[in-house]
Amino acid sequence: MMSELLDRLVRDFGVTDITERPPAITTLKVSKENGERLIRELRDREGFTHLNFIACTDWIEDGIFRLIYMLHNYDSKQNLGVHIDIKRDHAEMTSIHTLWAQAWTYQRELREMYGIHFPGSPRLEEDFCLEGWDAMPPMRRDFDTAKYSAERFGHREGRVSLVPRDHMKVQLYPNRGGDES
Amino acid sequence: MKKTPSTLSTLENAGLSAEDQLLFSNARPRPYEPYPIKAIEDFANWARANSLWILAFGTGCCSIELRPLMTARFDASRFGVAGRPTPRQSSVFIIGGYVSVKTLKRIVRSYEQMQGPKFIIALGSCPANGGMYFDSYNTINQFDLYLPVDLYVTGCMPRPEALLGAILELQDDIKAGKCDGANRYIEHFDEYKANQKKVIKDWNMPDYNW
Amino acid sequence: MVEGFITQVLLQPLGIYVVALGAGFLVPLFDRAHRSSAILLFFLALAGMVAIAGINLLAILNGAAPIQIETAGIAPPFAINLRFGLYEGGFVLAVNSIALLGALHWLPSLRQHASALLLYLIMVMGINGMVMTRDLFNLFIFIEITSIATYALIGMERTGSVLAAGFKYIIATSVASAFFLLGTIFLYYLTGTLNIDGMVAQRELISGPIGFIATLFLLTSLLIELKPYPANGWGLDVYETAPGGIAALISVGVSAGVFFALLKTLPLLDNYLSSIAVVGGATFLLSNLIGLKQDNARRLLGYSSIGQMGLLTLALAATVQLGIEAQLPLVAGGLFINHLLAKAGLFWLADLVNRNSTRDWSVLAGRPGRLLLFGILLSALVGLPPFPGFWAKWVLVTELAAGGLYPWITVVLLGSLLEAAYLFRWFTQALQTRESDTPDTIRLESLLPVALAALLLFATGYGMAVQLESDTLIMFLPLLAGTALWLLDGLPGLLKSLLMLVVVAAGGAWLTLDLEGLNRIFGFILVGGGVLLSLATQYRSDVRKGFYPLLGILLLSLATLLRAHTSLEFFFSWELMTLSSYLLVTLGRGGAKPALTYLLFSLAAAYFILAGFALAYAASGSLELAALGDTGSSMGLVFSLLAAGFVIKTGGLGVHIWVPGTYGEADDDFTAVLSAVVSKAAIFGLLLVAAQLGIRSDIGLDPAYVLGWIGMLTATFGALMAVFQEDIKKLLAYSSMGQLGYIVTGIALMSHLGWVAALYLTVNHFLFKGILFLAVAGVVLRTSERLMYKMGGLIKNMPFTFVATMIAIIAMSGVPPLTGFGGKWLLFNAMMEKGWYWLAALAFFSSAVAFLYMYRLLHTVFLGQRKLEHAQLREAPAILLVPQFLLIGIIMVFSAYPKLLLEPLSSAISPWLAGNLVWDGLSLHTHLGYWNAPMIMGVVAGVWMIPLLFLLLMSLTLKIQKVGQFNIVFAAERPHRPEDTHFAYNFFAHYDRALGFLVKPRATAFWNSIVEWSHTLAASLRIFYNGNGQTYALFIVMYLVVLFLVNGGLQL
Amino acid sequence: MIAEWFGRAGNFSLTLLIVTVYGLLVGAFIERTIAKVQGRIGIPYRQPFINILKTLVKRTAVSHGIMFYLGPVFRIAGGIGTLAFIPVIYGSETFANFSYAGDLFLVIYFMFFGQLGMALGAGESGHPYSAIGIARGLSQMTAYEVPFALAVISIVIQYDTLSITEIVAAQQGGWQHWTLFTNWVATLAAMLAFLGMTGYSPFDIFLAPQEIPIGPPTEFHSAYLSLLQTNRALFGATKLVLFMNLFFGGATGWIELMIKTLAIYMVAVVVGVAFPRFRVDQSIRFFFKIPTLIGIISIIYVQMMFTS
Repeated sequence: MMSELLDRLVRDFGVTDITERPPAITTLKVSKENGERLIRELRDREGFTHLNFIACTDWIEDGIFRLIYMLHNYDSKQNLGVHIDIKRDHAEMTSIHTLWAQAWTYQRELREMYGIHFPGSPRLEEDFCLEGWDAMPPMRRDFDTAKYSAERFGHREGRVSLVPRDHMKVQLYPNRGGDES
Repeated sequence: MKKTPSTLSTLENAGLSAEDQLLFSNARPRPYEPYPIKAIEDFANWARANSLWILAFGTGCCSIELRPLMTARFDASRFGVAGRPTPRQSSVFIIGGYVSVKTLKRIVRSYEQMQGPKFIIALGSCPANGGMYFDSYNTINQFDLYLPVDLYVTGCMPRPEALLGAILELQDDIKAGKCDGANRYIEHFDEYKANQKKVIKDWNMPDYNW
Repeated sequence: MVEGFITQVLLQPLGIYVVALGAGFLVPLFDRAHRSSAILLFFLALAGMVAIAGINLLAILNGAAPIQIETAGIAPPFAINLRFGLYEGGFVLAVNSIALLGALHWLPSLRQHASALLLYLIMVMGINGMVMTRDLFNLFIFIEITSIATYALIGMERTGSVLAAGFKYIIATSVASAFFLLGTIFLYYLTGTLNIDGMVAQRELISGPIGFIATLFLLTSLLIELKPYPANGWGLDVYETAPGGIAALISVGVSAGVFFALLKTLPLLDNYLSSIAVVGGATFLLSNLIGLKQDNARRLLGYSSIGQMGLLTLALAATVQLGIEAQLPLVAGGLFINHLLAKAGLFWLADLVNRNSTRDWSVLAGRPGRLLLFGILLSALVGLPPFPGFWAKWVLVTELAAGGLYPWITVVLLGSLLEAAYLFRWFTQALQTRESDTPDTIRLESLLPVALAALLLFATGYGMAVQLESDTLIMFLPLLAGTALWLLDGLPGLLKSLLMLVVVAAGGAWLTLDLEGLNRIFGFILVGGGVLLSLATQYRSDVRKGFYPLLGILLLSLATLLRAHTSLEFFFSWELMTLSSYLLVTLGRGGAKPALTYLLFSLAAAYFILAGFALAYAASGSLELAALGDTGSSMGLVFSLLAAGFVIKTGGLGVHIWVPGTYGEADDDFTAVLSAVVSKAAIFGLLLVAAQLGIRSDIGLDPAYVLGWIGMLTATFGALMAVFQEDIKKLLAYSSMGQLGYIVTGIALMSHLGWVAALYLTVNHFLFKGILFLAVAGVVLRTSERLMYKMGGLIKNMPFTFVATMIAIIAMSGVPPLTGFGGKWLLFNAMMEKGWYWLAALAFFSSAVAFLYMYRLLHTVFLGQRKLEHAQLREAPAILLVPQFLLIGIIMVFSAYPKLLLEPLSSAISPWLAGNLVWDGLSLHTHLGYWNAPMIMGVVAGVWMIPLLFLLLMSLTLKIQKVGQFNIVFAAERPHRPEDTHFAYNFFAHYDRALGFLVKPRATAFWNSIVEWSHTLAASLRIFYNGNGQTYALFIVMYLVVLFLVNGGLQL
Repeated sequence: MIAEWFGRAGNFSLTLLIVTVYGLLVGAFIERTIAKVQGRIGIPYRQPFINILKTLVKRTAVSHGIMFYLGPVFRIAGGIGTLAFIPVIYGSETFANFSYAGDLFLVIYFMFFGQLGMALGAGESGHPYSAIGIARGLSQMTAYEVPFALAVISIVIQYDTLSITEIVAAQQGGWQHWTLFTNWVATLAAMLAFLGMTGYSPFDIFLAPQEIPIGPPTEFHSAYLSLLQTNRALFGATKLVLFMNLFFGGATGWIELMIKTLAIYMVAVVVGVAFPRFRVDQSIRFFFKIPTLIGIISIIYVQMMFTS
């Protein structure tokens, strides 16, 4: 059943990197151009009527964002993760809010956190979680959160950071100079 | 008592649209004086100390430690502690753990709506120095930059016993007349406000939420 | 010689023929010379005919003997003779006058067709002949002359529909004529004479099969000419298509001739009186029913004409049946004159407006003069005072009751109501301005005949009033004052209103200050209160055309209502009040439609009252109101009828659906008068009836208990419905309905305490509802809104209005120490004393429910969040506030010293219900409890002041900051906009979930279905009118057959 | 005259003081009792007094307008006034208060005085939750008013008077003369209505602390709140006294009064801890079913039993 479907997807959409992940999750990868078409096909023909979530991973080394559309089929209880890679320097993807009305909420979040653009998605530019954010999207890996925090929120004088392991050694075995043996 | 540094008698409320300015008060808060007679002030402080109404606003994960406080094991009601659902009627604000920027805005608003004398207990490490969120892009690291704190309770998280101890200590401080956070806030109002506005970027409320 | 000719011939009734024929002969000759000279001659002739009729009638009225004219100098039966008596004179004068006015109206058309002048003269002469001749065959000839002239006149406009209608007309009248001729022949065979008097003298000869057939033919012929239902399709077509001038003359003139023929042959037809009555009654009722479906103006008038002729026929038959021919001039004459003038006027007006669909009459909207004429004519037709129809219907109904012909009373009143429904629906359509309307092009001078008809209606109405009543001047005083004010309507608004106030105050004082007891108390409320509230009408600066005269009429008619000694006086004032308040409601912004509902319910109420008075007259033989109690066995019925009428007017449950629309859409300041003052007239009526009837015998008791339940259910459901209103005025309207319910229950208690409670509540309701409606008027003025959720926070802008509203609401709610508590306390005590426990429990519930809407009103309008656009509103104008605060002053005085109010109330009631209030100092005691109002006031003031002082003291040490409306704890957020922060819309949603099922609009659905059924019934009754001349002829023949069968033709 | 008035006012002040203090103590007692049931120690007896004191010595306050300011004044005036019109101790001239100014009917209607004034004050605060709370409270009030009215009518028929003093007088001479035993149906109906009147669970939706932060008084604080807190104790005790007078034989001394009112209060408390909260429409429907039916039966019952 599933393999037939996957065969057909390979044939029609050129999907690659099919991976089975228990329990009942299959992921596959598809090009950005075929992405929206594939998802529509899965929803309309193959019974994947439920959108679990849209997520994103920043593969900064590869210069891509990987979008993950997790779909669910109520009949076969199958989950299908559609991976779509988009370029970091041109972070844009077709909006799927026409397929699932709730998708625009995820897309708003992705816009805010990663700066990915979804043309046509409603209320995309509105603040989602951060109010009045004025810096680089914080979930991009090239965003230096510690630096940002130090600049914006300051640093409490006298605060020290300890390595828990070393600290606890000293705490627990003060007589042995922190040597646990 | 120091006078407020600014000579302006009203607030600018620059964050509000012209329409909204009509709807919010733009009065500048004024510090209050203690009762002229010491005995009365002491008596009043005794009453304040023995009737601590906590604003039921759990701002972070340490707020989970507030709940056991009222149960049979700790029973804070012995000491006149009670929860209140509205800041208007509360006198103690317990900052329950880390404070995100977004929450800070609500905390400021609620704090300003409380009627003085009012007290803040900051719970956990995060309000004190950022705690485990010291490098987070959206949690503040030093709460007392933004609002006056009367008492810090450290720990991650502090146990209810610690909180109970803090309450007792707060009571002592109040009785001793040492808790004047509300007045401190007003005296250094412009500094506090500047700090708040530095982190809260969408300032769409009046400068002082009466 | 010439002089002799003039006095001996020309000025004699015969002169009418001479003039008509002479002019008819000369007109074509003159026309050859000059068209204008012919027209001049034509008018001279018509004027001459009017003059001759007038002079001769005057002589007869002055005591001269009826004039018998013998043609050729030979006495009957050998020659034709004419008679000119009182009846003939009246009819001839009326018809000729209408003919003259009609000619004036028709002048533009007459200029086109010279032959029309001739035909017109002949037609009028024919009608004159039909009236005057005493010879049966001659009558036939005149009928034929008239018919042919009519046909020719109809045919002047050579359009297809007119010709078709004319053809049907000639067929129908020919068949009828044939019947007439047959009847005449048989009668001649039996009696050997053609003279009617001769036949009457030998009445006994007209018997047996031939006599039966003879009279049957005669009767059928005459009835057909009167266009009875259903054999009248041909007549309707003529009315619809004929030119207005002609239609008017057919409707009133020709029908009058035929009617007179029926009148004079009636002695021959005395076997058929019942049939005639049935034909008349059925025609009246059914024509008016079918009229409901009609939206063609002329055809509508046709239905009305036919209906009116049916009513006349019924009145004639019934009068003769009852043997009260002496009343004939009043009944038949009154109805006839009324119909004649009003209908002719309406036909002319229809001709001038020249819009077929009644909907298109909206071209009249905003033209007060034309609307006034239109309204006068319609009111006359419906039988509203002071027009002749009113008096005639009064006499007819009372006499029918006296004769025990109760079913006919139902027919007359129901038919009248139906007629009012479609006529005033038409008026309503005329009132509503529409975008698409082009202004009408009626020239002012062309309205002259219509205006003359209207004036004549007033004059004849007054004439009839003089015949029936001694106190006419007082009864007409409101109208006179109204007319005077109307003439000054061009003055600036302020001056007009002051003038009106002066007139009403002076007139009202003169009328009511010498009254005693109950009437005096109501005098204070109705007249004094009315003037006080009318003071506020000055707050509007616009012109308000017609408002002040009508308000003057309304208030003065309330004063005359209080003065009424006889049921006729009472009913006259009552109807005048109904009419004037209806017209005032129509002046409101969206008032036209609700006003129609108001009028129809008011008329229904009035007809119940009329029926009740008629029955009382029948039982006691007296019109005195004081004699209502002498009605013996019919007392229960009289009480029920009258009470039903008054309860409708208070807006009792089930018949309340007029209340919200009327109060909602009337002018804001007038609503105050309507609710606080006018509604009390019904309370007065109810008290009057209860005083006269309810307590004299046990028979009053059962209806009283029912009345008590009606009142309390009204109170409960009124309150419940008020809870769910979004419209501030509708909320108050339902509140009024509910509060009046308590008063009705108080009256129904029929005990001293109950009545004190009722009167106390009445005074209180006047006080607080006056304040509330005036306050609302101020709010609506400033905000231009009526939906409460669109307001909010207005206390900041209108503090005085808020205070007034709050005090009024406390006074309404029954919370001590203000007046409301006294009312509730008295009522509760009275109910417990009487043992009406269930009602008492219901009263508790409804007064608790009332809290809901009272708070809602205060909160959603004055408290909560103010809208941005209302930030700059100013306080209501001072002239609105002054009466409010005067009323508040009265409330305060009565709250602290209710004894001031209760003692006069108690002593006013004592003559009717013995007993008095037990006072112990300032404390009032009843069997159950006690009430010391001054002390309560003192204690409340004390316990209120102490915490206030304490709080003020504490405030000294506090820093109290005045904050903005958005400075609220909003769950750590900020409010977004006042609109979504103000909790106001659907305020009691949860209450709706729990109890909303109780207030589904069942009454509205019921009345809507009544309307729908009537329309369906009307539609099914119309199937006879298929427009086919053959069918119509067949109906006429079948009519004969039916009459034959019904009157026992088979037993011969 | 003036002296007499001052004397009466003085007497009443004494009553007021006793009843208020008693009301506060009862509140603490109930709190402590509940705490004991939950295995806690609970608040000290002085806690209600300290709370009032604390709100009183607050140093800042805001005002939303004149009605907002007057709302608590109306509220406590309603409480004091209601007490003023009730004779508290039977047979005592001193504690008869101003009950000769008006009868039972006056008391029932005067209860609305404070509610109406408070509702206006809360309304002017502009807080939507206040309005929601009031809408709920008023709606519920119309519902419990029905069984209460029926019960009152029933006892008015029974004793043939509206005077509270006379009603109490008729119940003297032993417990078997109490309305509770002579007309238990009416008492039952009234006690069901009482549950609604006290505003305890399950009929506390109009306060609903978690949902609409305590409803009507949500904006009140500082000195305003101290008045409201005082009134809560006072008005609660007043209602208990009224019920005691009408249905439980009144009291001839303060001890008897305290025992009886506490017992009455316990009914509401026991029901309150045992049942969860009703929605408004549910509570309205509830009152219109069984309690109303019982009320109706009580009138039929009393007519059969006491009128010949």
